[in-house]
Amino acid sequence: MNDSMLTLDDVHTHIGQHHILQGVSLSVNPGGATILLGRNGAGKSTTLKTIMGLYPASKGSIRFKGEKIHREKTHKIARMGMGFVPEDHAVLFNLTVEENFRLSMVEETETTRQNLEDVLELFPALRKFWKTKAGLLSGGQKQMLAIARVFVCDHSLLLIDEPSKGLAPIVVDQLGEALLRIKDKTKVILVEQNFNLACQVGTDCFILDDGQVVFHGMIDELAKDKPMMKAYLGI
Amino acid sequence: MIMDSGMTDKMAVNDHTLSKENVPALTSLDTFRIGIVILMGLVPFIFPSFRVMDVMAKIMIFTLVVASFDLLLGYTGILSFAHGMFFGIGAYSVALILYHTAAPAWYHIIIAILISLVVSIGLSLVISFFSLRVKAIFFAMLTLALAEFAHILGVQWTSLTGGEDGISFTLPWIFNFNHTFGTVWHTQINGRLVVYFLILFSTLFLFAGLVRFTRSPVGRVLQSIRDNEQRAVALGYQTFRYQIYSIVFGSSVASLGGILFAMWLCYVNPDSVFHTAIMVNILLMVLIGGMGTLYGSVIGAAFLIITENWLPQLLKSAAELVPQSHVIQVLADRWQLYFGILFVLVVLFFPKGVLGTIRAHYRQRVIESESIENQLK
Amino acid sequence: MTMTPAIETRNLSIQFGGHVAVDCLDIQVDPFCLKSIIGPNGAGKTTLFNLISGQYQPTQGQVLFNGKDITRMSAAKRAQLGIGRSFQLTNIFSSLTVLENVRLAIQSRQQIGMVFWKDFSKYPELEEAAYDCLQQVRLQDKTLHEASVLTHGEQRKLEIAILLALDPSVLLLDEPTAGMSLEDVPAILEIIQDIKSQQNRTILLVEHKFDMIMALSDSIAVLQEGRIICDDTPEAVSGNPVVMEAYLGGGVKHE
Amino acid sequence: MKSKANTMAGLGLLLMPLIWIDPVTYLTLTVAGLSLGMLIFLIASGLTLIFGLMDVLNLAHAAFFAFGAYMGYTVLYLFNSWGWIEGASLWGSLWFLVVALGTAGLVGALLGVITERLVIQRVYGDHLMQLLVTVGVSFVMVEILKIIWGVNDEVVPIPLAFQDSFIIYGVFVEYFRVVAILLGVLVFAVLQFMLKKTKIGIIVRAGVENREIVQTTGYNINRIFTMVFALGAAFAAIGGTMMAIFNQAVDPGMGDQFLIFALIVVIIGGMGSVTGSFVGAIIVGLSFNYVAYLVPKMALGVNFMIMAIILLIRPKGLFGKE
Repeated sequence: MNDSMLTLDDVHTHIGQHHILQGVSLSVNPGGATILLGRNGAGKSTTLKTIMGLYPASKGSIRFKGEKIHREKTHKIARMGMGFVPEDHAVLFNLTVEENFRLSMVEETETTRQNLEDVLELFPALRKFWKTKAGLLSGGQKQMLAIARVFVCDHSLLLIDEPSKGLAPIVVDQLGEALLRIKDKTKVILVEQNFNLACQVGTDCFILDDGQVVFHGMIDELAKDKPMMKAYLGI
Repeated sequence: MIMDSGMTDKMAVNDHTLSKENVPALTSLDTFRIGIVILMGLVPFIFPSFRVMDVMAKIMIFTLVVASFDLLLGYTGILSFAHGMFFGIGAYSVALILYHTAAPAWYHIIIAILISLVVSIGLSLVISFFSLRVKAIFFAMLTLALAEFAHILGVQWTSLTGGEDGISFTLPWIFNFNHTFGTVWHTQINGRLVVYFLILFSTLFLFAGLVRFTRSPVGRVLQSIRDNEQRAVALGYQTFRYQIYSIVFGSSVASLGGILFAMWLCYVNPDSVFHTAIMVNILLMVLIGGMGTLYGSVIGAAFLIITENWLPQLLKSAAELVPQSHVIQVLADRWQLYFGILFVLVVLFFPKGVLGTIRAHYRQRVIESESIENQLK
Repeated sequence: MTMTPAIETRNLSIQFGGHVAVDCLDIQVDPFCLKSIIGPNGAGKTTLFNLISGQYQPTQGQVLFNGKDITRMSAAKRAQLGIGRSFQLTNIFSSLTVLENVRLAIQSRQQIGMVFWKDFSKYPELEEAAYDCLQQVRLQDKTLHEASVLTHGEQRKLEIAILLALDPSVLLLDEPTAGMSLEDVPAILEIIQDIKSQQNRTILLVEHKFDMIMALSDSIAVLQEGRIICDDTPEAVSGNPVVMEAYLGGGVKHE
Repeated sequence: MKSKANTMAGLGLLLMPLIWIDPVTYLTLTVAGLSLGMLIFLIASGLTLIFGLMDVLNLAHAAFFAFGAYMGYTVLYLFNSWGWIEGASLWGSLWFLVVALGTAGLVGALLGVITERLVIQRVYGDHLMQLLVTVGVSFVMVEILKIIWGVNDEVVPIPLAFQDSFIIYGVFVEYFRVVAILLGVLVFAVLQFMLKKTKIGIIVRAGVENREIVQTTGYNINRIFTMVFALGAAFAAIGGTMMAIFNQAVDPGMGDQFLIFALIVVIIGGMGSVTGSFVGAIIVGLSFNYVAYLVPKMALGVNFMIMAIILLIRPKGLFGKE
């Protein structure tokens, strides 16, 4: 498939002595949100980090917009238009909210400034803490900032790792809305344990198990496939 | 048995009743330790050369100083560059008292010990209060500045310290090197030999004290503070107090080591006891032996002091093999360069040191055998 | 009859910069009860815990423990009095063995932390007690492992074992199931249930899993923007529309 | 209100030596003290920069300083051997100084790049390892320095024009002191600009905390870290050359001797604060000169006392945060 935005072909990743990804192949098309599902330790986060170049792929190839990126440095991949939100409140605790945003604007232009206004519209709480160190924010506010800061730049692909973790239901709803809005503009790959949220924003989905893709299909199809859900997701 | 928490824990867990009743038998490692001590005692009788005795005495003294430093660095996680300064304080207090008294007697040594202890305890308390509460890195900086200051003071306060020329003095009483008591085994028993045995027994006693300290409940708390201070506080430990304990105790032992050092050489000068190079040597010894092992200090001290005595000559004779090369000559002269490079390499690639690496390996095996046991169950 | 609350705060406030994280908060926790605290992120739940356990000093107000004012007491002193807490992000001695982690807690409780002349192996009873605590959280097979090699779920269990070892009369549990995979959650639930059924400890719990809170709690306090907007029985709270709006955002989703 | 009171107290302390010293001598000492302070600031600035941004306490700083001093010495020695130094005019001398400083700065930066790539890069985030490894690096560098230049003191040839002075209101002011003060202020301004007006400060502080985020945002954090470290090393080397000219001599142990000043300055000013170092350096420079005039033996001791007093009042230093 030449029109696919991102293609992983038989990707293997080792962390230390552990063979985490054991031949992941998947490809995603532009538009919409793709969800990665699977048990703890199935290799979802590792997949995202391997795409981003944070872990070297020991075998296989990754193509992004037709270019091979599995040997590229992380910052180069990022500059190609890929954004990443790691799990666990990935903000810079010692920087203020403002500095967190400034950091994410690699180039400060009219567009990024406009984007920032839009994002603050979406997460008004962040404006309130503009000069506060991010470390002093509550867990949920940190998570909001972590996601908001990547929205500032115009990425063509966003990788988001478990954004709903540790968030109160009302905040998860807010997050879902934000994701719905962003996915019109930007392709999103989302790792998510919260199946409700996944269904709400997702179009298609992959299930990973033991470092391999075991299912690919539309998310509403999966929701009907009870045995599959039971076997791989424990729901 | 290696002083290894893993092993003791295992006994306690699997065998509560047994470990209580069992009188611990001598293991091979205990025998090894006793053997080393006996060997150290016999050295003067086996090797008549002063050179060997000198190396042995220095190894013992530095073992003590390095072990006391390990208490701070390895067990408490505090890097104090003033440790060498405390060593110097001990050395200078005995030297100054014996030098400035007209007719020194045995009790002058006791006075020197008391003075150095008072100064060390006072000073280490002051340093702790000033800097412990802020940040570990701050502590390192402050102690470094203080150590430099002590060195400058030693050089510039000539009326007291004799400046860079240093002080030589004679020991009183049975420690006087001219004292002889007769011959045993073709070896003359003289004052120097008495000092040698004083060093041996003091080192043994103080080292045992350090071991006991680290194995006591306090020692255990220190390790927990090093690992995660916030958690230790949440458990109800007043961490500040524990750190002060450790610093005061470690510094005092270092100053006692300084006293032994001065008594062995009967000479001190600022460069030999206050210079940063001493501190770098102590650091290297701790690292080579293994931080947080205590016994590693023996390995580190022995390695460095033996090399220091032997490397310069080796390099010189190697340089002579390549005639007329100025560069090689100079490279051979600067033998300390190789210590420095070794130092960096050890920190980067061998941070656990000799004993630390052995123990980690050993612990891994214990865990593996345990998990096999669990699987069999 | 009125009981002295195990934990009480009066008019408690704290500010960070210009932001009031906890705002004139009064809460009472009856002895031997389990009270849950819920509320949206940023409502001040963790901050409240930090104020009770002594990590933070309030800008105004009081914290009382069994009727005694402990507002100016250090965190270490409060732990010795019997207020034990777990942390939102796992907080253990990662380079020490599992057993040693718990043993240190028991040593603190027995006040022999200042002994430096006796070998620690002279206290086998400490290790036995530690072993018992580990058994309670079902970690007895991992005693010799370095805590850092445990899985996330096991580390949370170890954290609870450490807490039990302190034998506190008040337990502050800050999201004990945070970051846990779904299959590990029931085990933690069971452990908390165990502790509760012994009827000798007061428990304060912060948690997001609504089902779990409903099942465990004697009462629930709802926090919003540093204030308590409701403090009642689980049934009353789940029937309160204001709470549901603030916390669950309208439609209640039971998973 | 409080800061006003502090300023007044500071001014009062500044003028206090006038009780014992006559005004003209006082002014002379003040100018000398300011220039010494600026020299010390040059040494401390690199240390502060590397610590404040990268959270690395670089104890090899003294070695960069000493290397810089020897590089400056070498350049001036060469110029002198070609006979350029002796009769040089003030402007000519300035050019020689610029060349010497430039060479020292370049060599310092190069050494910084090498050290960062080979050693420091492996120990980010671990304070203890950083302290240990930089002590080792310092030791190695001083030994290499001894191999290249020998172990003895060397005399630095100084352009005569620098020793000339002009007189204002009866106060003798040497040209070199003016140069030192201007250079110190310039470095201070450059640092302030870099930290306040560019994003480098944010990026590096962020990188210290979480490399992954900074990389995935699109910055080449490794290169930026190397550059900042090299800049700190270059400042140290420039400070070294200035100090070599000021003392008219170099010796292999000079790094350690001046490190103590830099440490005191950083502790007084607050760790990681450039403004703090600037103020701290002025305090140290002035007090050192006043006291050296009144009670020569007490000069260094007084700096220690000032440090102790400031630590008692403000444990984090004058401008320290958290």
